[in-house]
Amino acid sequence: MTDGATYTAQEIIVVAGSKIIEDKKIVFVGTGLPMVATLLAKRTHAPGLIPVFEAGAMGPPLNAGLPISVGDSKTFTDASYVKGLNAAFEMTQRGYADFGFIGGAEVDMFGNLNSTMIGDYPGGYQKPAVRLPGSGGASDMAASCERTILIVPHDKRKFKEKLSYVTSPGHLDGTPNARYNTGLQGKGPYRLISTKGIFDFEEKTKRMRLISVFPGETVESIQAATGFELLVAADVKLFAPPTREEIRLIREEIDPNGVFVKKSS
Amino acid sequence: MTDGATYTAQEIIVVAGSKIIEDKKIVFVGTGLPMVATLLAKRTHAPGLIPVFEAGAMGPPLNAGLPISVGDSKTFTDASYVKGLNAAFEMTQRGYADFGFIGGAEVDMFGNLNSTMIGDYPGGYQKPAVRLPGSGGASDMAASCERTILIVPHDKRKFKEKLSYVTSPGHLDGTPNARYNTGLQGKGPYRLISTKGIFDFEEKTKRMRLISVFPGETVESIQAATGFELLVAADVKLFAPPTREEIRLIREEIDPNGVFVKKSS
Amino acid sequence: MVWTGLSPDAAREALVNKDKSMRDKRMALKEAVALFIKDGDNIGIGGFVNIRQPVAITHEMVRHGFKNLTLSFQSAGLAGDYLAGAMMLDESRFSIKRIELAYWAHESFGLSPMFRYLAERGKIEMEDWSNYNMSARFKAGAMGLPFLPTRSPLAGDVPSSNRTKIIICPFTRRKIALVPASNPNVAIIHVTAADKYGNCIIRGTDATCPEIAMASAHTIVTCEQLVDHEVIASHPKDVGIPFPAVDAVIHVPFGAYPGACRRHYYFNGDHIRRFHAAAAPMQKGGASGALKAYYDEYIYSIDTFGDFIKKFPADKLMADQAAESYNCQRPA
Amino acid sequence: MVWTGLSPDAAREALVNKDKSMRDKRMALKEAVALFIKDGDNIGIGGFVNIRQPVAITHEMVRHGFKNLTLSFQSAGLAGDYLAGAMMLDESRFSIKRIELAYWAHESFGLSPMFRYLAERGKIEMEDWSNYNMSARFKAGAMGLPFLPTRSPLAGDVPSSNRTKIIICPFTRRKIALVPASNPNVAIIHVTAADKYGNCIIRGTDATCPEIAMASAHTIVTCEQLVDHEVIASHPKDVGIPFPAVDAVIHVPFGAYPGACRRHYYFNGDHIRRFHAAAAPMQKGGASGALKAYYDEYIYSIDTFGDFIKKFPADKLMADQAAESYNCQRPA
Repeated sequence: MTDGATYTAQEIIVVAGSKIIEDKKIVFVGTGLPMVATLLAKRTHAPGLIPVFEAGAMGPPLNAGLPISVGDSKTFTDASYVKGLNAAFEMTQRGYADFGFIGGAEVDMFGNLNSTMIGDYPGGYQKPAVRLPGSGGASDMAASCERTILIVPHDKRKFKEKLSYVTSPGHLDGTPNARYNTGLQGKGPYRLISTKGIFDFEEKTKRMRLISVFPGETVESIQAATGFELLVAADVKLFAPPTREEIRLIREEIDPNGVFVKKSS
Repeated sequence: MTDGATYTAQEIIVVAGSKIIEDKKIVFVGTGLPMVATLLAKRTHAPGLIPVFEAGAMGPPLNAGLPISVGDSKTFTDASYVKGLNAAFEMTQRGYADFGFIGGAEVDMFGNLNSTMIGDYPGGYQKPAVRLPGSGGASDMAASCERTILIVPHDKRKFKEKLSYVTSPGHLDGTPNARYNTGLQGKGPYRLISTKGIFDFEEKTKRMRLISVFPGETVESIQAATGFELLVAADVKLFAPPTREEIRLIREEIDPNGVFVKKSS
Repeated sequence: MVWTGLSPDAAREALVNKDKSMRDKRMALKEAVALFIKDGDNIGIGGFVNIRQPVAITHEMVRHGFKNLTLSFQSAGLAGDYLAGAMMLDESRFSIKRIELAYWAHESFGLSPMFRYLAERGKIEMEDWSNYNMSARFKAGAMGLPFLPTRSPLAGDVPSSNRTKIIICPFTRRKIALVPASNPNVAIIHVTAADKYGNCIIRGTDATCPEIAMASAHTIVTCEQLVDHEVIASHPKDVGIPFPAVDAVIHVPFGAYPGACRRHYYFNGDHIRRFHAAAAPMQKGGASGALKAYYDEYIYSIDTFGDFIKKFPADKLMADQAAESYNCQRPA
Repeated sequence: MVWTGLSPDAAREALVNKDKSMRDKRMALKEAVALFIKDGDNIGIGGFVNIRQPVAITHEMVRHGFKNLTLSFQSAGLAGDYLAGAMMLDESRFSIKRIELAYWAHESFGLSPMFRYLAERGKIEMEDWSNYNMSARFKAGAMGLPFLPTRSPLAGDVPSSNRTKIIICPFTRRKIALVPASNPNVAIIHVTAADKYGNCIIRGTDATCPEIAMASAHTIVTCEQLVDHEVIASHPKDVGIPFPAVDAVIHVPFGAYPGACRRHYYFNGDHIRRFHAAAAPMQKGGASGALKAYYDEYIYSIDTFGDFIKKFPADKLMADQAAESYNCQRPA
């Protein structure tokens, strides 16, 4: 590692996520690691980033620290605008969210996400093997943010050929204009960050494509942990490991209590 | 007159209007004489009346005096709820307005009102003989308040067989369930107050029916001033003239500057 | 099945016939729950995840006992958990027939063992929507409309899990979704402040509380602060829910606890975890003892929500207040 | 013709590509009008009748000169009058092609002679809607939707005067109206207070200003008070229009005068009547002299709206402020 920091899989996700966000853009922030990545971006290269949370806050400076919910009191203090859920989603539908930052339990090669159930849909819908929380706002963000950044821990059982249930639409079946033709807005999944690397979605096929490999992984090790065939960019990059300063910010300033970024023990 | 008050045609409209409103009901108040009638009702038999104005105020006590606009600052002070036009009309559409108090330039026997244009519709729509202000909120109130009270100065050219233009739907063509069948809500026109008397709309035909005659008028004089055949209730009443106290309230307390109730000179 | 609460026509009729006058609506929580909620009702739940959830009202509902409820909400945490836990313990005393939801879990506090228990055993009908779908459904109900159009999620499996209708927009010729209004029988809402008539001020997120209250046939409101009407009317633009939408007003400090309420208290995460720990054994197929003990101690053996709050040490309550006063600094 | 401003797809595209960052948007009114308004644009007009109309912006538009504008509003008074009066004087310098409206008059101050002049001579295309229709159209635009359903007016001649589509609701099987979104090219709005980024506080009625601002491709805001961001951010729930919806912020005290602005000034009825009296001869078929004299004195011969306000005696301005402070009593 460049300057010798040790870090966890969650920490490198946070660092990668923060780097993908651009400064001065409006970012619709989902719960969990996206919040940590957003704070890290705001404190490093993107001080002009404008966070939006689905419970209704727009543009809070987040000076009171890391929210533990997207409706947390910390998201409202000194915000520029505070309404409720309808207003947040209406703004997104209108085109105000440049980026949406969402997670899921399963992902397929077109960036569709499942956060509803594990089991057989529709046959087993009313008695799923595992019942997950449900869409929340994820499917709305996936439908209407201009570009989405997905976060899914890398695991063969999570990177699947076919999802149990499609909660949040990505590039759908990958056919040209698939999103537009179903009435969706926005360009859909832009990047996916896993615990092993960073992916984009190839222009023509809309298939997931490895563009950056985290330290310790290879194209082969990542394909081996993926339940479908990955595309691989011609110039796959080695992602630079987090710096000591990034790790310090995460551990000491942003999430000192390990609310979302678990302490390695 | 019972206690010897002299009064104008506008003043008896105001007194009649105030008496039709029931206490503790929500009244959607249109601009002009309805405002004066509402204030008179609130200061006499209906202190618990709840006024709503289309610009967005609900339930103001109106202690700062007569508003001269339905968006007047006086409607917001000490109100229970203040938003904008959408909220006021959404509440009405939902069923919150027990009464709506509206005016028009022309009326037909089914209580449809015109406040848009005099001329030939649709042929002359883009170049009307006389261009009136347009619907404003009147057609919305007519469509969605539970019951409406109409105010139209009595004149053969205003009480017409056929309107130039139907701005605010009343009982439409009077056929059974006409309002329901076009998608409207509410029971439609409940009373009409003119400068000559008070009318209801007969249950079966939905036609305008004289129920109360103002002092100095007769069934015949009113029919003579009406451009269609009136129904007449079996027990037409003689409307008691305004009392001195009612006239004093209007002239000295409610509209001392003659904003809506012109001073007789 | 199109309407699981009131149909739009029935919702209008109920409101037209309701006494909407400005009158004193204060009553005991026990009385409000008994008066306005019936078996089989569709209950609209206010708040968002564990923020300003109507926890006190759900405790009282559990003590009263109801059967075959439908619960409607966008994202719920504790309110759903308290009702579902009662069903886990004794379905003959308390039962949920159906849920219309976008999300039921606890963000950083994890999944809901109660939801998993009921769902994975097929004990409740589920209808999945998105947060915007449910919010728009309440909003349609509040606006007196039978539906609202939405552009999300439109694709994937959410629309086929529910009553969304996808049509061709007659103006753009593109596909658009129509979601049917939700007009619950009863809204249960906790707010920051209210007057005795039911005018409510909400600090922080409105969540979808105004929409749920305006959409429902009846609304029960608990409030952290009960203030004079004059105090509220001096800032009428702060009013989020107007009095004619409200049927009962009950002053219940800490009424969303152990969840959070802006300007008053932050989450008591320890107690949320303790409650979940009591339900976890049953979710994993084990015994009901821990959950029963929790309900006996915190709900069944006591009479009011005030008694529940008294079970917390004063210094813990003060610490949660202090945490919130750091989030949201303002002199008293 | 379906879309007279931006289509929903074009409105989204414009917003996606716009710089939405939090930056200083203060500029001169002259600069804002020249930068954001073009000939042929659809202009969304804020306020309601003579309350908080963007009078200063219309004066500057008249000085600049524009052709073939479409004006969209629910109920307008002075803003429409000032633009229409300029067209009455010289159509080659200023012209309105089309209006989409619910009401154009002055309540207790009577009809608009300017509107009658243009309408009765067939000089403008008219599309009549109701106040709720126009409000819902802006709201649809603000929500990113191509239409909203409404239940009014549904019958009578208003729906056939415009682009309303009446469909059978797929849920209730009853008729319901769909009104197409309005996404104007430019919103012109006067607010009570704003910060330099464009976060706006509106006292009294919001009218449909938030909806128009959120629906439009660009928004020009004038404000009675320009305040520090920290002052506004300390009460974020008071913000009616958030900064990304705003492109230009101009501090213009009395910017809605001789109309009214809550907490600042009440109507100057004398001046409204004087302005109308200047237009009345032309409406009745007479000469343009009085109207020309009015425009020369109050608009064309001066450079800024501040010069217009300076034409009123200080004691009259103070009297109109005092009248408003009686309507809305509060210590400074």
